[in-house]
Order: sequence, then structure tokens, then C-alpha cells
Amino acid sequence: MRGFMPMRRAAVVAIAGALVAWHAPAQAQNNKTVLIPCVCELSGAGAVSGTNYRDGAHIAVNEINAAGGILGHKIVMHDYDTQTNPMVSRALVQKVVDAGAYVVMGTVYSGSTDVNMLVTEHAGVPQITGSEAPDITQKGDPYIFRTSSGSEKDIPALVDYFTQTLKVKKVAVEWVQNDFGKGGHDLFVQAIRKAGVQVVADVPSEQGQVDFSPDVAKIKQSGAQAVFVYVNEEEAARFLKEAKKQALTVPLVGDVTLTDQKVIELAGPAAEGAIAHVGLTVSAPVPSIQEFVAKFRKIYHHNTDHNGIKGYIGVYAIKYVTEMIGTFDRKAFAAKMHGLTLDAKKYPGMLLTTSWDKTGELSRESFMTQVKGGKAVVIATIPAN
Amino acid sequence: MAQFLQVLLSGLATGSIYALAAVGFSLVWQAAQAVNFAQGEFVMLPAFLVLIGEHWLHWPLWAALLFGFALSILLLGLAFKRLIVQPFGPDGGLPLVIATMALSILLKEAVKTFYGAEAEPFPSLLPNGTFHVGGAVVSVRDVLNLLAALAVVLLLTLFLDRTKTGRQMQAAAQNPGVAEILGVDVARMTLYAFLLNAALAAVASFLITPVYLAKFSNGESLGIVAFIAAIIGGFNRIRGALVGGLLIGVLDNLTATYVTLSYRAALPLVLLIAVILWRPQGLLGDEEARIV
Amino acid sequence: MLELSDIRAGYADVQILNGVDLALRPATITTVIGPNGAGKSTLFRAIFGLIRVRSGSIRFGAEEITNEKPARLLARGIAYVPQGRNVVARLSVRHNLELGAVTLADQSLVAPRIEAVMDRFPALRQHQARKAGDLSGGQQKLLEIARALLLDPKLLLIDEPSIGLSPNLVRDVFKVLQGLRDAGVTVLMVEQNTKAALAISDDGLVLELGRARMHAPAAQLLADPAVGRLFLGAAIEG
Amino acid sequence: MRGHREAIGVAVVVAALIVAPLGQGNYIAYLLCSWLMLAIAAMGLNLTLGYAGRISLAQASFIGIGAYATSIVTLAHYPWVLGMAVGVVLCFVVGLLLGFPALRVRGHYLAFVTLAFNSLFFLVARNEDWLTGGTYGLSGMPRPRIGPVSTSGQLAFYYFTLAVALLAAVVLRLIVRSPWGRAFKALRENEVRAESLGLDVRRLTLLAFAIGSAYGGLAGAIEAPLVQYIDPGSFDVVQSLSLLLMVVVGGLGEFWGPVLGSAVAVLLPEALRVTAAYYLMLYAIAVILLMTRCPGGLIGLARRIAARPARRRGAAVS
Repeated sequence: MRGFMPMRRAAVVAIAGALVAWHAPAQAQNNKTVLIPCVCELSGAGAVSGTNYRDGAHIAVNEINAAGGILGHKIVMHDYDTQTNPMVSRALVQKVVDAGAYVVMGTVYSGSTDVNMLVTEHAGVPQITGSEAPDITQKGDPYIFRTSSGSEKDIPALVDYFTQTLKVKKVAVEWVQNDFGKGGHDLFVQAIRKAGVQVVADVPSEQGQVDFSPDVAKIKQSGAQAVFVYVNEEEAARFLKEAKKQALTVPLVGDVTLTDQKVIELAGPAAEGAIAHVGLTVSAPVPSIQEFVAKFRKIYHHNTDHNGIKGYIGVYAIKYVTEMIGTFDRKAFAAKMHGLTLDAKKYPGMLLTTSWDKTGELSRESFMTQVKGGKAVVIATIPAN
Repeated sequence: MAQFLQVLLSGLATGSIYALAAVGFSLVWQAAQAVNFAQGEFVMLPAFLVLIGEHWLHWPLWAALLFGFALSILLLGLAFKRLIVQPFGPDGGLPLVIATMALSILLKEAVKTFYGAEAEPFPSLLPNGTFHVGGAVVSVRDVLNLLAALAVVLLLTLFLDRTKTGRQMQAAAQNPGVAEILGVDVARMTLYAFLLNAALAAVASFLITPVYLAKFSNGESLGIVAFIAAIIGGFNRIRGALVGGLLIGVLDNLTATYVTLSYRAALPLVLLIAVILWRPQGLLGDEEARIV
Repeated sequence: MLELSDIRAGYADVQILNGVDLALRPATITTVIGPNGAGKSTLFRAIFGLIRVRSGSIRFGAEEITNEKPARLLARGIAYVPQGRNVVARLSVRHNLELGAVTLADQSLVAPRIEAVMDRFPALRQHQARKAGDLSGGQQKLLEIARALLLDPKLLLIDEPSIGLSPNLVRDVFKVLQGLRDAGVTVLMVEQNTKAALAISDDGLVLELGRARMHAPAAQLLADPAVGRLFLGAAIEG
Repeated sequence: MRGHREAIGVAVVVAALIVAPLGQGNYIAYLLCSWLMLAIAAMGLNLTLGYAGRISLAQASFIGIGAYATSIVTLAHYPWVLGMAVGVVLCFVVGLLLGFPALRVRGHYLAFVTLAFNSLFFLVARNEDWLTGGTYGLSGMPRPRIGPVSTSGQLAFYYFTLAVALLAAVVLRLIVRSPWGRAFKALRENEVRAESLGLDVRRLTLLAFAIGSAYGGLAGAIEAPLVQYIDPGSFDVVQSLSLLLMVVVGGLGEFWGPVLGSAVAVLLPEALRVTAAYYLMLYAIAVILLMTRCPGGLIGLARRIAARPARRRGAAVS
């Protein structure tokens, strides 16, 4: 008897838990709604990106629903937390696909998207991801679409900047050893070498690293004429502070993060002079983006990063494309979106004119920005490619 | 040479912060046989309490600091002992370890949910300048951090060795049974150890957060480094934790500069395994004290 | 002096003392004898408030002291030297002595009293700066006794003082106890070396299965053939 | 009598597990697979920690070794069985080696040695791209074929996982019930006594580590084809801590403890999804309360509740 009891309890718990699990979301679907779930990193290492992506998406959902929905259907968006765990993300995408999702929003972390896009591809459900790793759109998956361009799109602009604007022959690379940093690092090192520039210091750092003094000391010693910095926000701020402390005076150039408002706030005066190529940025000197950023702050009482914008335009893209095809047809949706350009003048929810190619890769115009007087200022505009 | 000096000095500055966390950790370990898996979060939290005072209650910095310090002692000292450690009795064992792991999740999640997931700047309490030593650039802040850590450990050692209360704490930690028959208030002495740990964590928090930035996940690596520092140095010695902390800070930087960057995190781990296997009492510890 | 009536106490589910009655005469040495598991050490722990007395009462002089905390009992003039090693190894000899006086209300008395006990135990004065853990076993035991004397106790509970000591040291310890008795201190002792202990005692108490079987002058117990067969012979042979 | 009832109970549960995913869609089948996978790993940890009393904070690294071995072998188009065998044997050997520190130190010290091992494993998995794919990880592992039957469908893979898990449970049951198992328990209760009973404490300790680790490897061999993607982050120290939590929350040293503990860990986020951001906090508070009130875990709690009326009846009679 004693041996048997716990097992029965286990079964009861398992069954009770499972019942809760599979009945809740299914009811949401009736004929006047459309299910667009958001599967995101709400906890774990990717929580900041994931929550911003979700919050941005919800702003769009509320606006669209207030204006009558998509083709008269109200959007129902439930949030699912992947815990930044690829295995969980796959389970959750499977779950929302089973529940009849029209289009899936998320995930932001490339490691997760790599896994769960297998599920949407298999089921033929379009997925609007926030991931920027190059391989996402290189797998021939017809149902994956980006909300910002992959890092491989940014690299040519950066290489041009090092070779043509800065005219340097020796660079150092400071990068973070996660899938984001490694993706950028590999592409950049390959491209800059091809352009005849020598990489004199290749410095990997840990995610969450706090002491950047050996990194900066190594770069200083290497005689690099400029540094390519490819790390996440807090690490970027710590790196900038250490660089300032050790009086590293060569240009520091990054992608997206280095001139991010958050980094400027965290690094204070140490951020002054930092340069970055930004695709989609909250500091872009474009009225539509500034309006969105203000709107976000008003609703959530904190600032968003570019992931908030990605979530927002992702949902609007779903609306516009669906209205173009006139029906909730997943296959037609994916077909329509390939090779599509949405002009921001006609489709204001896109904030900036945006195009997708046949792989789901995205392009729009981008900017070179530099921190001047505590603000990121655009120093050059790079057309869409 | 300038490079060597540079990373050595930076390593000492970082190591001094590890040392503060490690000292408190070994105090609690000795006093209550409790390995606190939430130690890293104990260093993360006080900075956020200050930020709450500053940004939510709109108090001046000094009041916010005082508020953060007092609340840390209350929450991480008193409440931690009463609500989490005490119910387990004298030998908490594994369930107590699990409870502190759960506490670390709770603290992280609470900060993330109620304050925010993004890193926040933290006001610097120390002057910002830099000066040059033999070609290395040293910030005043780093030097002051190091001095502060040394001073705290020195004062603590003096307190434990030179005052009657300190010696009662030592007796209560080393041999609670004897302390009790001599009339030492063992429960009170144990409480002092918890309060001291909370105070040290708060000091460490205020010193490092201007550099580390305030983030809910700051404790994750710091907690582990504190364990490692305490064990390497010898957990039954206050100055062992100090030496362990400084050693890890310096070795970490030297490895990163001269040996390997991808494996920079491996060195303290290898050192830890080696110390545990060949000298479990730690580099400075003595053998007579019990091994938990 | 010390009066126990119908004391019951034990650990968790096991009751060890099953109704102990005892009255000590002032300024005497009383040795408790009995087989292993009779509850000798438990009796001391119960008197000194280290385990809960479940029923019965303990009186010291005119006062009820059942289940009082050690710190209170020390203040009343009861000191306890448990069996085994009980020094704080990493503190110096002098600091160990000081610890014996933490409950003393007037801390200005501590220094002179330490001087006084060091007069009594010159070896301790000689080693006062050394770590207690570095002393020999016998010296540690002397340190413990000295530490117990700092508060000028009226009653000394001492458990197995001779374990691990050389015969010379045992003699020294017994001499100290006799000296204390002569100075008016009441001593209650458990001792495996029963014959030698009874020889210096005034009274003896036979404890068996958690009850006091016999309480009589030591000489009478030494002469009792039944006691000798049951409790003394084994101890001497073993 | 007792054995008989237990047999019926197990039969009912197995029957329930067989029908559980029917008609429930892929998600439930997937969820049940991850539960069974974690249960296998937790069972192994329970053998090392719950039965033999040696703590290990490295179980996730063994899942990792099993998963990488299986992935590398199956991505090279060799059968899953081979990958699984390589992974399990590798874990057994590495577990044996990791058992050596357990001969010298225990308790918190052993916890830190194993924790350090897990961190080192993470670094190697991340840095040695040539073997492990580095931060990008490995993906696209095929699911096994059993003769002509492919398990690439979610339901088929569930039954495959269930079969493996049941087999693993039966083997563990045999181990626990064997003289070995009793020796493990003796080792946990009192090492000196175990030695005096003539048990070879050295060999038992090493075996406890090796077998527990091999179970981790088996779980990894399931995880690779289940998720079809692995990266170093899936096997870091945090995962080891959460496995430890599962074992202790379920009930340390209880045969069904890890099964229950992993079920709670997998299903609780689902059950508490209404509480959104607060669920981890609620879970943490629940664990703290459980540990302070009932260190025996959920099974200990169930026992206590089951025993209470009996005790009351007993009291009334006396």
C-alpha cells in the first residue's frame, strides 16, 4: 500500500496538470477571432529582449483590435514563456500550433528559433521571429520571416565603414561568446580579412562578464587602429567604461548595441564618441519611431529597446499581409510575404519601409550613428540592400 | 610590464569584491553550517533597495543608502535566519541547501518582476579619477574598493579576536555545545554572524554596483565565485576568504591576458577542484576545524 | 543544597530518567555510579538545563530551577564540566578562561579571578597565550575545571574527569576536587574509575535504569559486597 | 499483499501513460516526453544522492555527454542505439572518474567539485566547435527507427520514450532491490557501519556515481532526438540545480520521488501559467515551505498525510 500511494499521487498530479495545460487556450478560438500567440523569452537570459518583443506586439494588437481587428476578426494573443530554453520553446510552439495558431510571433533568441521553426515549418504556420542570427533564413524554411535584418546584412556596411571611412589596416574584435556574438564575429572577421584588413586582436568575452580590464589591455597592446565591439548592452557599457579608464583612444565601432540609449545611460560619459551601425533603433531620427518609443513609455513606464519595435511591426505586418490576401490562409500568407515591400507611407504600422526577400530575410534603410553629447546622432544613412 | 601591472591591479580590485562576498559566506557557513546558495543574490539585492529609495521614494542618496543598508540587514540577516535557516534546526543538510537555492530564485525573480529586467546605472559613492602607475592606468575607485575590502576584513578580524563578543562568536561557531554550557548566548551569536553577513553583502553591493551596474542576474556568477574563493582560501579563516577572493580576481585576469580567453572561466574551477582534493581545509585554513 | 524529586527526562521517544530522587548534602563530594545506559550523563544534562525535564522538580537551595537555561544556572552558582574535550581549540588559554566568565555581571571581577585560578593551576599561567587546542589532554581538562571555577560555583557537576588522563593527573584532579569540597563547594561527579572516586567521596549514588537505587555514604558503598560485585569490580577490571 | 497492490498500481499507471497522449495533439505528447526524459535523469541522480548519499551537481553535464554523443553519432547516419550506447558508456566511465573525489570529500565539498565539473563541461562544449558545434549547437538529429517503424511522429516517439523510461525504471528497481541497493542504503545511513558489515565502500561509491551518471547519459540520448537541437546552455549548472530540486522536492531516496519531482517541474509552469510572471516566485516559495515543513519532499508529505488518520485511530485505541 505504501509503495503504491505515491505513484497514484504522481499520476493524479500529472493528469491534473495536463488537464489544465490543454484546455485553457483552445477555447479562445471562435469564428470572430484569430489566434496569434506570442512565444517569447519572458524569463531566463533572454528576458529583456523577450518581454520587450511581447510588449511591443501587444501594443499593436490593442491598436488593431480597437480599430476593428483583421478582416473583422479580433486578435487573441496569449503569451508563452520559453524561459530562454530551446526545448521549452519547441514544446510551446508545438502547443500553439496544435491550438490552431494563424501566425506565431517569436522567438527572439536564435538558439530557440533554430529549434522551434522546425515545428512551424512542418505544420505550415508562418512565424515572425525576432532573431537576427544569419542561419535562420538560410535553411530554406518558407514560413520564417524576420522583423529586423540578420547580422549578415549589417556586416558589409560595417566593413565599408572600417575600410573606407576610417581607412584602418589593423582592427581588434571584442565579442561575446553566445550565438549573437559568435554570429557577428565570424561574419565580420571573414569579411574584414577579405577586405585586406588585419585582425590583430581577437578577444572573446563571457556573457555577464564584469571585468573587462584584460580585454582592453590586450587590445591596447595589439596596436589596433580601431575596435569592432560586438557584445550585449551591459557588457558594452562595462567595456566602454574600461576603455575610457585605460585611455583606449582608437574608434570603437559596434553593431546596434554600442550606441543604444540603454548603453549610453549605463556607461555615462564613457559612451561618448562610440560609433554603431543600427538597423532598427529606438534612437533613429525618424518621427514614426520616436512616436512609437514615446507611446511605449507611456503604456509601460519604461523604455523599450529595438525588440519592442520588432514585436510591434511584426503584428502589423500580419495585419497588412492578411488584408492583402483577403483571407486567413497560412500558405497564401507566406507566399504573399516573400518579395513584398511595405511602404511606411501607406502602411504606417511598419514605421519604416520594409521588404522581405524569398528567404524571409528583411531589408530596410539603416544608419551609422555616433554618441555625441549623451545622444546617438546619425552620421550617415545607408540605403536598403 | 605595464600590461602585467594593469591586469594585476584590476584583478586585485575585482578580487576585493569577491573577498567581501566570500567573507560573509564563510561567516554564515561557520556559524550555522549553512551553505548559502543565495549569497550572490545577497550582493545583488541591496543595490536595488537603494534604487527603490532613490527612484520610488525620491529620497536623497544618503537616505536611500541608509534605507538599503538597514533593510538588507533586516531581510538578508534577520529574516533569512529566522524564516529560512532556523526552522531546520542545527543540521539543515541538503534540504537547507535546496531552500537557499529556492531563495536565490525568489530574490532574482522578485527584483526582475517588481523592479525590472534591464541593467540600471548605480550612483558612484567614490571619486572617478584615474592615475598612472608604471604605465598602468589605475582608477581611484579600484584602489578605494581594494582598501575598503582590506579595511573591512581587518576590522572584522580585530572584532572577532580582540573583543569578548567576537570571541563568543568564535566559540559559538567552533563548538556550540561548549559555548552553551559556559552561558554564551549561542542563538544571539549566530544571529550576529547573519547580520554581519548581510552588512558585508550590502557594503560589497554598494561598492561594486557602480561598476557592475544593477541587474537582477548579477548574483549568478558572483555567488559561485564567493564559494570558490572561500573554499580556496580556507573557509574556517576570515583572511582565507580574503586571500581566496584576491587570488581568483588576479588569476582570472592573468589567465585572460596571457593564457586563454575562451577558457578564462576555467582556471578558478580547476583550482577549486585541486584545492578540495589535495588541501580541503583551504590554502590558509587549519586542519583541526571540522570539515562539513 | 540540590534536591531532585521524581525527575523524568530523555531524548525524543526514549525516556532515560524514570523518576530520580536525590538530595545532596552541602560541601560534599557525591559520585554517581551505575552501569552504562543507566542515565548518569543524562542526569547531569537534565540538571543543567540541556535537555527538557518532563516531570518532577529540581530545587537548588530554596529555589526551583527545573528547566532553567544554563546561563541562569551559572548565575545561581552551578557549573558543569561535561565529559570529553570541551575547550575552544582556536582560542588561547586565557581567552578560554575568560569565556567561563561571560555570565558574570561585574566584568571587572574577571581579571582578578583569572589570576586566582591561575594561582591554583600554575601550568595554565605558563601556557596562557597558547591555543587551547595545542595543550595536552590533561592540561585541557585542568583548563576546563579552572574555567568552571571562575564563577565561584556552589555546585560543580563534573562528568568523567579522568578519561584519557595519566594516573598522576587523575590524582591532581581529585586533589583539586577535595580542595573545593573543603572550601565549601558541593561536587557531583560521574566517574568510571569508581573505586578511586568513591575513595575521595563523601556519598555515593547508585543509578540503575534511570532510577536512584541507593544513596549512602561512600564508605558504606565501598564495603557493600553487592555493589562491589555489580558496579565496582567491572569498572576496575574494564 | 503489499507487493500485489503495488503491481496493480504500477499496471494502472502504465495503462494511464499509454492512453495519456491519445487524441491530445503533439504538444501533450512532447510534454510527456520531456517529463519522462527528465525523470530518467532524476532517477539516476536519486540513486547517487538519495540511495548512496553522495551529492552531485553535475547531472546536467551527463545529460549533455549523452546528448552530444547521440547527436554526433546519429548525425553521421549511424543508428540511435549506437549513439545511445556510446553516450551511456561514456557517462559511466566519466561518472566513475568523478566518483573518485567522492572517496575523499563529501557533503558541500563534493557539491562544489561536481559543480565545477559541470561548469568545465559547459566551457568545453561551447569552445570546442569542431566537435560540438559551439554556441550554435547541433540540430536536425533524426529520430530513431525501430526496424521498419519510424518514430519521427510525436506520438510514436512518445511510445518509444515511454518504453525506454519503463525499461530504465525496471532496471533501477532491480538495482535498488538487489543486495547492491541495500548496500547503497547502508552506505548512506552509516558509512562506518557499512564498512564493518564487510561492504566495499570504495567500489560502492564509485558505482553509485557511475550508474547515476549513466542514467543521465540515457536521458541525453532521448533529449537529442526529442528536441532535435542541443546547445551548451541546455546543460549548464542551472539545469543541474533544477534536477537536484526535482529529486529533493519529489522525495530524496524514494523510488517514485524523481518521477513525481520531474512531473511537478515540467507541468507546474503550465498549471501556474495564469499567474504569469509570478509563477517562479510561487514555485520558489513553495519549495522553501516544503523544505522547512517537510524535508522528505512531496512523497514524505503524502506519507505524513496518509499516516495521520492511522495515528489518530491508534491513539484512540490506546
